Amino acid sequence: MSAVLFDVPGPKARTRNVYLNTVTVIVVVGIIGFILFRFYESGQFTAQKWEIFTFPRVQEMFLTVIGTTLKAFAVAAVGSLVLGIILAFGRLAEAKWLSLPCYWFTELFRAVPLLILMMIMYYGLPSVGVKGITPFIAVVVGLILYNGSVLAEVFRAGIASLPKGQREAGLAIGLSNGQVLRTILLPQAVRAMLPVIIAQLVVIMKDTALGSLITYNEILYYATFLGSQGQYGSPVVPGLMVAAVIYVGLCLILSGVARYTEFKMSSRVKVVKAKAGIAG
Amino acid sequence: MNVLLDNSQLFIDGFKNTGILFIFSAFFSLILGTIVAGMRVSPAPAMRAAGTFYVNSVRNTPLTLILAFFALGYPKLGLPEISFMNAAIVGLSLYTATYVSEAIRSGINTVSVGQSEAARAIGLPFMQTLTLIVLPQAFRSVVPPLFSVFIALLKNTTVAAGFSVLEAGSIRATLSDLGEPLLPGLLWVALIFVLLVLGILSPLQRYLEKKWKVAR
Amino acid sequence: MTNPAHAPALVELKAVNKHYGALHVLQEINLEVAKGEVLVVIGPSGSGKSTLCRTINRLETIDTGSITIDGKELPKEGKQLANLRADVGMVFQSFNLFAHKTILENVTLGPIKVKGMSKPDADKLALSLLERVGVGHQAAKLPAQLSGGQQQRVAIARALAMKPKVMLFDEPTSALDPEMINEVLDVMVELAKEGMTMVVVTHEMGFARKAADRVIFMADGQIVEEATPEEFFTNPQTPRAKDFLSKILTNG
Amino acid sequence: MTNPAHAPALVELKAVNKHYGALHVLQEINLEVAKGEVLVVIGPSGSGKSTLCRTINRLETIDTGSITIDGKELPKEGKQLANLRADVGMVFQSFNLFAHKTILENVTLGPIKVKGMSKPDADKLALSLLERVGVGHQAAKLPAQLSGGQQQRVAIARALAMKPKVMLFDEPTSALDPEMINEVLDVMVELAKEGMTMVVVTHEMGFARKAADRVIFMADGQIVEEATPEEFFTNPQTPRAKDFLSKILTNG
Amino acid sequence: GGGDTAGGGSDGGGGDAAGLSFEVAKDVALTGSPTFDKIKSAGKIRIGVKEDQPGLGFLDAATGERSGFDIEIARWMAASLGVAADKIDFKAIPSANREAALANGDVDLYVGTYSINDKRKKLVDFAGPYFITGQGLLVAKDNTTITSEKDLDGKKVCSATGSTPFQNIKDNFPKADAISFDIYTKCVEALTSGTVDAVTTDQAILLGYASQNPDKLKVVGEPFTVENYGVGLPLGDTALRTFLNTTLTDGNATWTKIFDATLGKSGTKVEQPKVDQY
Ligand SMILES: Nc1ncnc2c1ncn2[C@@H]1O[C@H](COP(=O)(O)OP(=O)(O)OP(=O)(O)O)[C@@H](O)[C@H]1O
Ligand SMILES: Nc1ncnc2c1ncn2[C@@H]1O[C@H](COP(=O)(O)OP(=O)(O)OP(=O)(O)O)[C@@H](O)[C@H]1O
Ligand SMILES: [Mg+2]
Ligand SMILES: [Mg+2]
Repeated sequence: MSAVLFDVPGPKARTRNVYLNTVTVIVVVGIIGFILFRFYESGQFTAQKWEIFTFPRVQEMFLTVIGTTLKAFAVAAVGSLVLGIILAFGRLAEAKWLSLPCYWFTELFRAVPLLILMMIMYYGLPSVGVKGITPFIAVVVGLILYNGSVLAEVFRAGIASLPKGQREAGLAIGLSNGQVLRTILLPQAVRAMLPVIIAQLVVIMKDTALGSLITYNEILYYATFLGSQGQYGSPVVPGLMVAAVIYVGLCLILSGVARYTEFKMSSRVKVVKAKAGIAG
Repeated sequence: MNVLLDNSQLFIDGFKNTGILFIFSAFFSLILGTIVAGMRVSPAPAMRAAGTFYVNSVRNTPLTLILAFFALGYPKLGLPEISFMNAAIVGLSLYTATYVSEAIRSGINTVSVGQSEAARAIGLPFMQTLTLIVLPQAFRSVVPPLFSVFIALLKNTTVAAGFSVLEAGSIRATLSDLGEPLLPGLLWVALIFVLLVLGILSPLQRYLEKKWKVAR
Repeated sequence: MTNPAHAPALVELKAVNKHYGALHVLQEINLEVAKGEVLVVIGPSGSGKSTLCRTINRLETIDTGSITIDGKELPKEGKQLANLRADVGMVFQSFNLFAHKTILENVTLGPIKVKGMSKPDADKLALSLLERVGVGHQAAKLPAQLSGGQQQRVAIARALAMKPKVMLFDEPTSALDPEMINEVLDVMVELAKEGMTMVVVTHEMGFARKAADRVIFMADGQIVEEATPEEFFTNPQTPRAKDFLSKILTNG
Repeated sequence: MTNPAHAPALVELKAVNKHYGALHVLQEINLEVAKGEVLVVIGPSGSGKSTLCRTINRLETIDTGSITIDGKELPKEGKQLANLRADVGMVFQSFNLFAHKTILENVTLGPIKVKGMSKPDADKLALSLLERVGVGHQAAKLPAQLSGGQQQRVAIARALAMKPKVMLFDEPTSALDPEMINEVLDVMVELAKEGMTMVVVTHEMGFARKAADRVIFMADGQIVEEATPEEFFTNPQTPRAKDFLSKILTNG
Repeated sequence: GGGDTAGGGSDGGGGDAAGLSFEVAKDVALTGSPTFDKIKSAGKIRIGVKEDQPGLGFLDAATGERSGFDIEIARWMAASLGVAADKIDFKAIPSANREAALANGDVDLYVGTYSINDKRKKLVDFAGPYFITGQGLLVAKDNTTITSEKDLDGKKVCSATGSTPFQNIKDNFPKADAISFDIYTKCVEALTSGTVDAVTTDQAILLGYASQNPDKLKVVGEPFTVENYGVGLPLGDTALRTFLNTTLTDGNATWTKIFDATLGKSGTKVEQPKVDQY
């Protein structure tokens, strides 16, 4: 990775690295230690503030709100991928009447803050008489419009980054433009862009937390609610800590699953190799 | 139009604070992000690990939560008191710095290995290889993604609305209390963001991108 | 222009012009390729060889003039254009195998999707073609697992699977390691012997001498010279051709 | 191993071994290059030619064995390593000119930053070198504005500007269009005549015949054969060399 | 729209924290009220409440019990309509969504520190008022510098973003430093960690917080505005409004019982306000 920059370290460089390593470890441990110590000093780790997390009802509720977060994530993720592919195809179309609106659509929805988009859905539309906009709908539609536009750009860039020859080779054997796009370009673009797509999925997961600001009852909303529990010492900071751990955990699991898929895809090469070994 | 004109002071104050949040956060995240990027390409494994840990943990945490920590957790650290505006700036900077560092790091990686090998082959030591050859070229491929990061930052400032910074994102709450029509109000907010992004930042990004593409 | 094979023209370019902005890449090109003829196109970099090749299956459009294949004008778009392209095989300098599909899938894709062939039939056809170009036992691998020479031979098989009337080769060996060039040229010589109509952009004199019926030399978008390989290499007529040959013949 | 030039060895590799994971890319390599000698390295793709070349200025480290230049062991790092590298010029297959600097700046960078030469002196030196490789009038352009052949000649000038004791060339012409190969080879032949010590990885027989003192043939990380160019090309000893030569010599 | 209950769906109705029970009316005769017709055919009532305001509308996260003055008022109203306590679906609705929730029919009634004002009267109807309060101040127990709204100069005063009390501070106390969070809980948290000097909103709400944490917090001064809490109902359902107003007017004893069992525990004595049949 950093082979771009560095020579293989010699003995002196190795000594210097040991020194740098030590300093880094001391600084990092120092910072984390200080934060934990101060939280401890200011009573954030008292039994009273953490007692609430021991109640089965609270634990169940955490499972429930993880569920609502995942529900919003799953629907938004699928919706964004679908919208992204449709918009990307639209933008790549030769017909201007199709590609231009798709272009403006993606530009527009990437320019509006997601929170404002959710507010327009949730507060704005009902104020002019649109009925049935639940927080779930506002969160999911907002996420889809925004991330679909972002993913459209990702797919388009992925297709554009493929060697020109791939498209030409497809055309040269008589495939139509649409066939080339579907069977040759898109599968390769998805593969090439998989890390970016995964990063965007993690963004969707994180952005479900914006739902808490428009009263969607997800993890952060519930964690904040627990802060109102005065009889348990108003555990605001502990609530945030628990929420942070859950979010980081969910995002890491998501990245892990995605990496596994990526590995599976690339290990197709190995499977193929093995098969070829038997055949040849 | 009425909502905008009747509440012009509200919109002006809101977007002024959005601007302050944006400019300071952009500045600090650029500095911090560069340092973290440096750590992540450093030859010392612990520095790389620390940089990676920071980026991975912060990038996987919702911004809303990070800002909440700064508004509510920071006062418990016993450090000098800071205003909520500054707390929001710190939170936004820490969050955005992870994206800045990734943009810079991937920019460094776009410079072909051959460039630094050629530099080393004529006898340039590490620092000069970095400063004379790699960074100047990396910079060109860093600027476009960096702009995207800053566009995201501009939009992310709205999240600070929940944390005692009266910026564009909090205009809704005030309008709502004033009994003003909400949809037009929100659409105005959206429109102003669209103008800021599509009217200023994106063209600037395209301009720089083009300028440096030619120079290459 | 003369047509040494005296057979009816399969590919015919008449007064073809093409610009890239101010650059006049193809200037009044007239060219006929007879059925079964092997034409080698030679010339310095940027002279328009690739462009010429690519106009013949309309990967590039032309500004004026006409191009006909088997007497029919090139269709402008849609299904007809796709069908025309299926009739014109093309082999690229950079192989361009579909990176996400196996060797076998690369070859069967066209027959299945374009000709509507059944999968078993397509597999049989593909395997026989892969066998013919000498990579039959690699059918299950992905392109990246093959050497450049093998990839290029697969690309030839892929084009042949469409049963094309004419094959275009754009510098098919110039991206290859030297020791792999001949394995590709051998396949091409074989093809030429079997009577395939071929247009080949190449600097490989060995191939031209062995297989070409005619050589054309291009410079600055024009066909400057046209001759049999023997004539051309031993006795070029124009100064430009002489200069070019002197540059490429002294090495090796 | 014999040293046909019988001069004191400028570059000396003793029992050099290198692995990439399980792959043993360099196996017990012993090699001497005398002052003023021109050594051509030849061999199939993946045989370790580039790796050999790159170990000589420590762009790659070695596992065991020793490499000395002018009698001094290769330094491990730091200033000494940088100085050693300034003494060993290197020319890459892909030119690797600094894309953001002008041709002149590409050449003057080393003399100014490494040797501490003044800018006017460096400019003068650079211009004379650029003149010598035939691109003097391009000094103000950026690399992307030059043809491949011109870029590679600038890369040679850049290496020469450091007044190296030995020059390494790793397939310097294999990324070039055929008509540009000779303009680069001519510069290299010139250099050889002037007595530069050179290690050249190449498949250009013309150059080897004209300029090489000695040819080594590598396969699978070993030096399999070693001879004068005449001996090697007309009468290779090992079956591997014979096979390899038969593959690359029939074309062209 | 409307948020689901943070404390665990809508099963919180069974709990009876304050130990109160209301006589469930039988054979309620109420015609011309579409809301009531809906309640009757569904066999249950949906009531929007707050759940993060101790003493008023509060949900105990550990037990799932709802408690507070507003909650009891809601149960009383339900009982008067013939709906038993276990047939009440409580839904937590934040302030910003109250009008929409009533307009969309997500809830039948809303009982949660809902101030009656002309602006809102255009969007919803109000029964009541059932309680009168006004803007007050919550400060740290050991704070001696702030005793009333006159001491706010240069002080950090926290309230909910965009709320009326917040606007009031900004407009009428320009020398005070107005701070805002999306919810009061965060303001109270900032107060206990000393980041702000005072929290301001309806005194009834502040009393709830003070009673939850009497060692650290206290309410100071007198209310300096007037807020009338009403029961929100869908706009135009005059029959229901009249019915609930009658219940309130006739039920002074019940009202007093509710007050004594909730807000009155702190010792304050307040009279039931007269309903305003506008
Ligand atoms: N898409 C394009 N847009 C603009 N100019 C182009 C384009 N494609 C090719 N050209 C220019 O047209 C000229 C002819 O290109 P072409 O690729 O046909 O040459 P060629 O003879 O095949 O050269 P080579 O041997 O390098 O492949 C060149 O100057 C090239 O730069
Ligand atoms: N950084 C690396 N990591 C792992 N394997 C490598 C690395 N560099 C080279 N190799 C492998 O080492 C072997 C020798 O490579 P090398 O580049 O020296 O061969 P070469 O003789 O120069 O071949 P070519 O003619 O293709 O340039 C090859 O099998 C190559 O794949
Ligand atoms: Mg070409
Ligand atoms: Mg090599």
